[in-house]
Amino acid sequence: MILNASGCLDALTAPEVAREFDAFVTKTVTPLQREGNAPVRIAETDVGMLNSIGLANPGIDTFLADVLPRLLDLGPPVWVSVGGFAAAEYADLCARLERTDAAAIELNLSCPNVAAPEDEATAIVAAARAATGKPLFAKLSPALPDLPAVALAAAAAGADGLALVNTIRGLALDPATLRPRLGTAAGGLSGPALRPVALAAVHTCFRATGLPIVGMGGVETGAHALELIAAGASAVALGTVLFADPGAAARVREELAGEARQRGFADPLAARGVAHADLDGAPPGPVVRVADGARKRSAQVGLKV
Amino acid sequence: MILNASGCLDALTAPEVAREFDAFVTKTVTPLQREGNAPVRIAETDVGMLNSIGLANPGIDTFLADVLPRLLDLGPPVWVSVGGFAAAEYADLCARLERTDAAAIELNLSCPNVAAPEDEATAIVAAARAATGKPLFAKLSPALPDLPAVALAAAAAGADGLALVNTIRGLALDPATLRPRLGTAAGGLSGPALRPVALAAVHTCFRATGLPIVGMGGVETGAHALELIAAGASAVALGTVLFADPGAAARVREELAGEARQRGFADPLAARGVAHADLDGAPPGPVVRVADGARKRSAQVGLKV
Amino acid sequence: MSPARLSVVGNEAVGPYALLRLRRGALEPGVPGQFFMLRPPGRLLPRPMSLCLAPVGELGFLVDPIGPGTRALTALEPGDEVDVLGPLGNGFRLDPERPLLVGGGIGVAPFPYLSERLGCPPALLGFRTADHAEAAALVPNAEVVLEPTLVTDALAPGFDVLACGPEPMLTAVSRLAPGAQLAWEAPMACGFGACYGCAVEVDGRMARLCVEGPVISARAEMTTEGGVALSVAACSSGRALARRGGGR
Amino acid sequence: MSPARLSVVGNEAVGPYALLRLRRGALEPGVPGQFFMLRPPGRLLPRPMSLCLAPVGELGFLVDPIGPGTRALTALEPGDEVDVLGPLGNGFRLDPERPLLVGGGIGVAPFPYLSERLGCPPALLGFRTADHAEAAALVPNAEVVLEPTLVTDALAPGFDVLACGPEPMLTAVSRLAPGAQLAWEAPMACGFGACYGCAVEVDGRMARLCVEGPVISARAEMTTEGGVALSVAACSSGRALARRGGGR
Ligand SMILES: Cc1cc2nc3c(=O)[nH]c(=O)nc-3n(C[C@H](O)[C@H](O)[C@H](O)COP(=O)(O)OP(=O)(O)OC[C@H]3O[C@@H](n4cnc5c(N)ncnc54)[C@H](O)[C@@H]3O)c2cc1C
Ligand SMILES: Cc1cc2nc3c(=O)[nH]c(=O)nc-3n(C[C@H](O)[C@H](O)[C@H](O)COP(=O)(O)OP(=O)(O)OC[C@H]3O[C@@H](n4cnc5c(N)ncnc54)[C@H](O)[C@@H]3O)c2cc1C
Ligand SMILES: Cc1cc2nc3c(=O)[nH]c(=O)nc-3n(C[C@H](O)[C@H](O)[C@H](O)COP(=O)(O)O)c2cc1C
Ligand SMILES: Cc1cc2nc3c(=O)[nH]c(=O)nc-3n(C[C@H](O)[C@H](O)[C@H](O)COP(=O)(O)O)c2cc1C
Ligand code: FES
Ligand code: FES
Repeated sequence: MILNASGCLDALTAPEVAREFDAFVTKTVTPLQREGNAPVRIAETDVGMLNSIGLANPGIDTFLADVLPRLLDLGPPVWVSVGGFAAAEYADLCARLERTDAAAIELNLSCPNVAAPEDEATAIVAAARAATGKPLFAKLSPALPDLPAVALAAAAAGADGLALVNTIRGLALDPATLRPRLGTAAGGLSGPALRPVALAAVHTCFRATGLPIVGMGGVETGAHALELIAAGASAVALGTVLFADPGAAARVREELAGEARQRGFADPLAARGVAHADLDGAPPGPVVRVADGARKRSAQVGLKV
Repeated sequence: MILNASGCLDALTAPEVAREFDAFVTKTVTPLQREGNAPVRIAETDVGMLNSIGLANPGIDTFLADVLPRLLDLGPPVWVSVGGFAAAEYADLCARLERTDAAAIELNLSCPNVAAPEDEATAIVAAARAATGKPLFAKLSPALPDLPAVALAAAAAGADGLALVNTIRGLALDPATLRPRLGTAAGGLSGPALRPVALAAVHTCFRATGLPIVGMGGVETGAHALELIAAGASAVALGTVLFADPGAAARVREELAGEARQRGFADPLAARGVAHADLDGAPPGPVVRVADGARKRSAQVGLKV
Repeated sequence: MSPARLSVVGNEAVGPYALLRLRRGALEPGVPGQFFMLRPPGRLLPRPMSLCLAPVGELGFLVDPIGPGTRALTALEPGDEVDVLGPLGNGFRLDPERPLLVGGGIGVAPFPYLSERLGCPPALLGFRTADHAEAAALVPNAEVVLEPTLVTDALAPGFDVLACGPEPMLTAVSRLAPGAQLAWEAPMACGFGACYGCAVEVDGRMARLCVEGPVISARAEMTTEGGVALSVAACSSGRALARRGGGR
Repeated sequence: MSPARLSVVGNEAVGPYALLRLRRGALEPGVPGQFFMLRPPGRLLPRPMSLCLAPVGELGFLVDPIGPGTRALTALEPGDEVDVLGPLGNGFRLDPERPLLVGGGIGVAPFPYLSERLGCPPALLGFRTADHAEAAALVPNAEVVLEPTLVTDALAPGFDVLACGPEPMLTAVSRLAPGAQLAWEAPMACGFGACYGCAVEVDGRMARLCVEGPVISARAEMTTEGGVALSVAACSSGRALARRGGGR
């Protein structure tokens, strides 16, 4: 199953690109409209790209009235990414989405403002869980001192799955002036540099929670996608690669099937978690028991536990 | 001023390499001897290298008896990196170093085991500060939700400077078997992928604390070093690059001088912090006042505030 | 929507610039002022380039090597391949009665194709040096000024101006020729509305230049990065856009 | 201590391997069994390679293209340049009375130079296929066995064995020839003791193979990655080392 990464595709300006995905994830929607950050907002470095878009979005009211209906018309299931600054905001956003045909909700938890990310994750996911019966995916930053603890906290609070990873903080200077290239100075680093980071995050969170995971971070090829699946992902999302290759979904899907076949897997998902199995064939370590609700809701959106 | 990154050079097996540095930083020393992790311990990826050395070191007793005297004989000032699992261990290590000729102590705070890194940093740095009058550098991981807060906590607790950054968690799979290449599965990612991450960390911590910073992360050239200095570093450390080019210290020093000259700076350190200045010539934002003690002790090891 | 892999037919120096000619394949040249995303070998992101020339079977781009991406494009050799997506964005309206092309530096890039489609109208081109001015040879009917003279010093009234160039030039042109069509620039990661990276501030709101531009004929309150607010002609879509400040 | 930039003289296929010949420059060939760090173009880390041949003015390496680094080395062309550091580590002792070279696969790499320095002693070489066995042509006096026959099936007693090959082979050889000198392998980032990446477990302690090896003639309790403990001959330095498990 191949999704786009939140914020890396506008299905309304490029519907033919969006239709190549098994599900389409929206850019993060916040309670109020946000213009985003002042330019410059993007810069390429030798190892990835930086962005400081700043969660530009029309706000939940306009999103529900104008955007979501048109997205739903496109065909693929729509996952709505939501973000806020407090648990109550997330709860409110989820409540507003409850009566829509959104297939799932991704909680963008990647910019926590507090010192105890576990507590923050618990509060937000629990509030969102109380507000919706839809499948809930917690999207986490990999830049946490104890990522699996946060993933476990999200699972315990009722997340049905995880989306890993969001960008990490980076900065680039103009080589001539030595001033930051982005208007905000630092921004989010995505692309190739994230690849090993994403693999580590998926690997450790799969082991810790057993939850279905949407893996992302620097995926450019079917081989990259297969590695995330081997580490524990049930689905893979494409972000930065879409900017260079808007047709990447179809290409990666085909490459992924070939890479899996070549290694003797009946289909790509048969490779899920094999990175945890001993080479001599012993099964992977203790598999965490996933709650029935999470199991059921994940299955709704086609993700197996 | 160019140092080696802790753990990236053994001055005893390569003394001629060590002598090219302005100061030599030891691999992290712990209270007890550590054999390190089971092989495989290193793997190259497309964006950097992973290591899971596991702080292999002879322990403080053997270090003080056998290693440090020979390191001091080499010539350059010796900075000792110390690591432990509790504030009391750091305090003890610092107390043991107090009567030696070590020039400075780097507190490797990069593997905090608790959920509140600010509290942890405060406790460790305060304990170390009470135990030693030597210049104290706090080495931080960039993978913290609020890095400047941790840097500020370290400064408030008595750190004289910062060492930024340590590795971030990454994982690589063998493409054929899809099993982790490192014996420990995940490891620390260093090299090119860290470059934008290190720049962001140095930039934000310089702004937050005003402390002298030893910048590191993916430095391969004089241009990379100059960028770290522009972001706020007073010294630059070389890590992964040494494996491919043990002569990098002399090369980077020369390139750095050239890059600075080319941009009109009298010397490389004249570029310190220029990334914070407006292009129209307005001075950088409010400079934080650095405590007199920190100022004095940093000057001892040649780092200007 | 996948980029086409086009092969390089030629890549020749034009002053400090390079004229990169690609076999067109199945791609349409589009309207002058539209752009293509070209992915330089070894780089993560593609780079926006205005179509410069559209000889039969080819697409020609004039590239100013100012950074890693454009340098990699100027280093391409015949036989090499490059991924190209386009045409993208909104080009110039081709209905002006008394067209005058006004451009500066690499801003002349879209003019050869534009001039051809408009029947070789007069052009007024400004360059930093005589070497840069070699690019003027690609534009028929061109009058060239060199710094310190600016195109705005030589701009006669009474024309329908179509302009492309550095931001300060566009800003000055829009003051003198309020109905001008202006082709702006902004850093772009995708070129098709996906990344929101090319957003510029217009009337206090952010708009994506790749979707609503790059050509705008506007009269709106436009704020540039430097914070200078100015009034330019109202565009067909009722908005105006500013490209990022700094200029090259 | 900086790597020397050496230019490629030739790079020819030898079965599935490539014989990479570099102009020697100021580098010494060192003792057979020592190694050099070669930095493949485009890769971050250098790769350890045993010296295979040392014709006048040249250094020759036999490269098995098993991953990105070795593939990049086999793709080098005459005139290309490559950064080389060495010789590094400890090579074979050259004082055995009845030397026999025992090797398998790419493990034969150090033998041509070793054979030359020892006056062409007999060699027993094992390969997976006849194609791989083409490398045997580089070793004088060689007897070749192909899988399923193993070198240990053909190993006669009474020789001073110098061996290099995959870990299972070395382990088996050390059982049959307790005095053997064995050249082990481990992934290496630096090759000069800086990274502690090449550490292997010996007698319950970790030792750096690049500093204390790669050639060891040992009798000690050695634990391989797989946890198999075995007893091998005591080495001059009184220790034994195991290279990482898996094998290729
Ligand atoms: C619609 C459009 C059409 C264009 N047409 C052409 C063309 O025909 N020929 C041509 O040579 N160039 C054209 N450009 C500009 C070109 O895309 C950039 O110069 C290029 O992307 C820079 O990439 P780089 O890697 O070489 O340099 P970078 O390293 O990306 O940039 C070098 C310096 O230029 C600045 N910069 C980068 N991109 C831009 C930009 N778009 N606007 C202003 N400053 C920027 C950077 O901040 C940096 O300081 C066009 C841009 C747009 C948006
Ligand atoms: C002292 C020494 C001398 C050597 N001499 C030669 C030589 O003369 N010719 C030659 O072809 N090779 C030699 N090797 C092995 C060679 O260095 C590795 O094959 C090479 O580093 C692999 O790099 P790569 O990027 O091609 O593959 P990688 O992607 O690094 O590795 C491909 C696969 O091989 C495994 N691997 C990598 N390095 C090693 C290793 N050192 N031991 C066991 N498995 C490994 C990896 O885990 C992976 O599964 C030597 C190694 C050592 C330590
Ligand atoms: C331009 C851009 C905008 C993004 N916007 C969002 C966003 O609104 N919400 C979110 O959760 N992640 C956002 N992300 C992060 C991506 O969804 C993804 O987690 C990250 O880019 C890693 O994947 P990649 O390396 O494949 O790009 C954005 C990334 C980019 C590059
Ligand atoms: C092999 C290896 C071992 C390291 N060991 C230590 C260590 O013992 N203590 C420490 O503080 N950092 C250690 N580091 C981190 C480096 O000091 C440095 O922070 C990091 O590698 C980033 O710099 P680089 O990208 O230039 O390598 C190690 C890094 C590597 C690659
Ligand atoms: S360049 Fe991506 S939205 Fe315009
Ligand atoms: S390879 Fe680095 S210590 Fe041996």
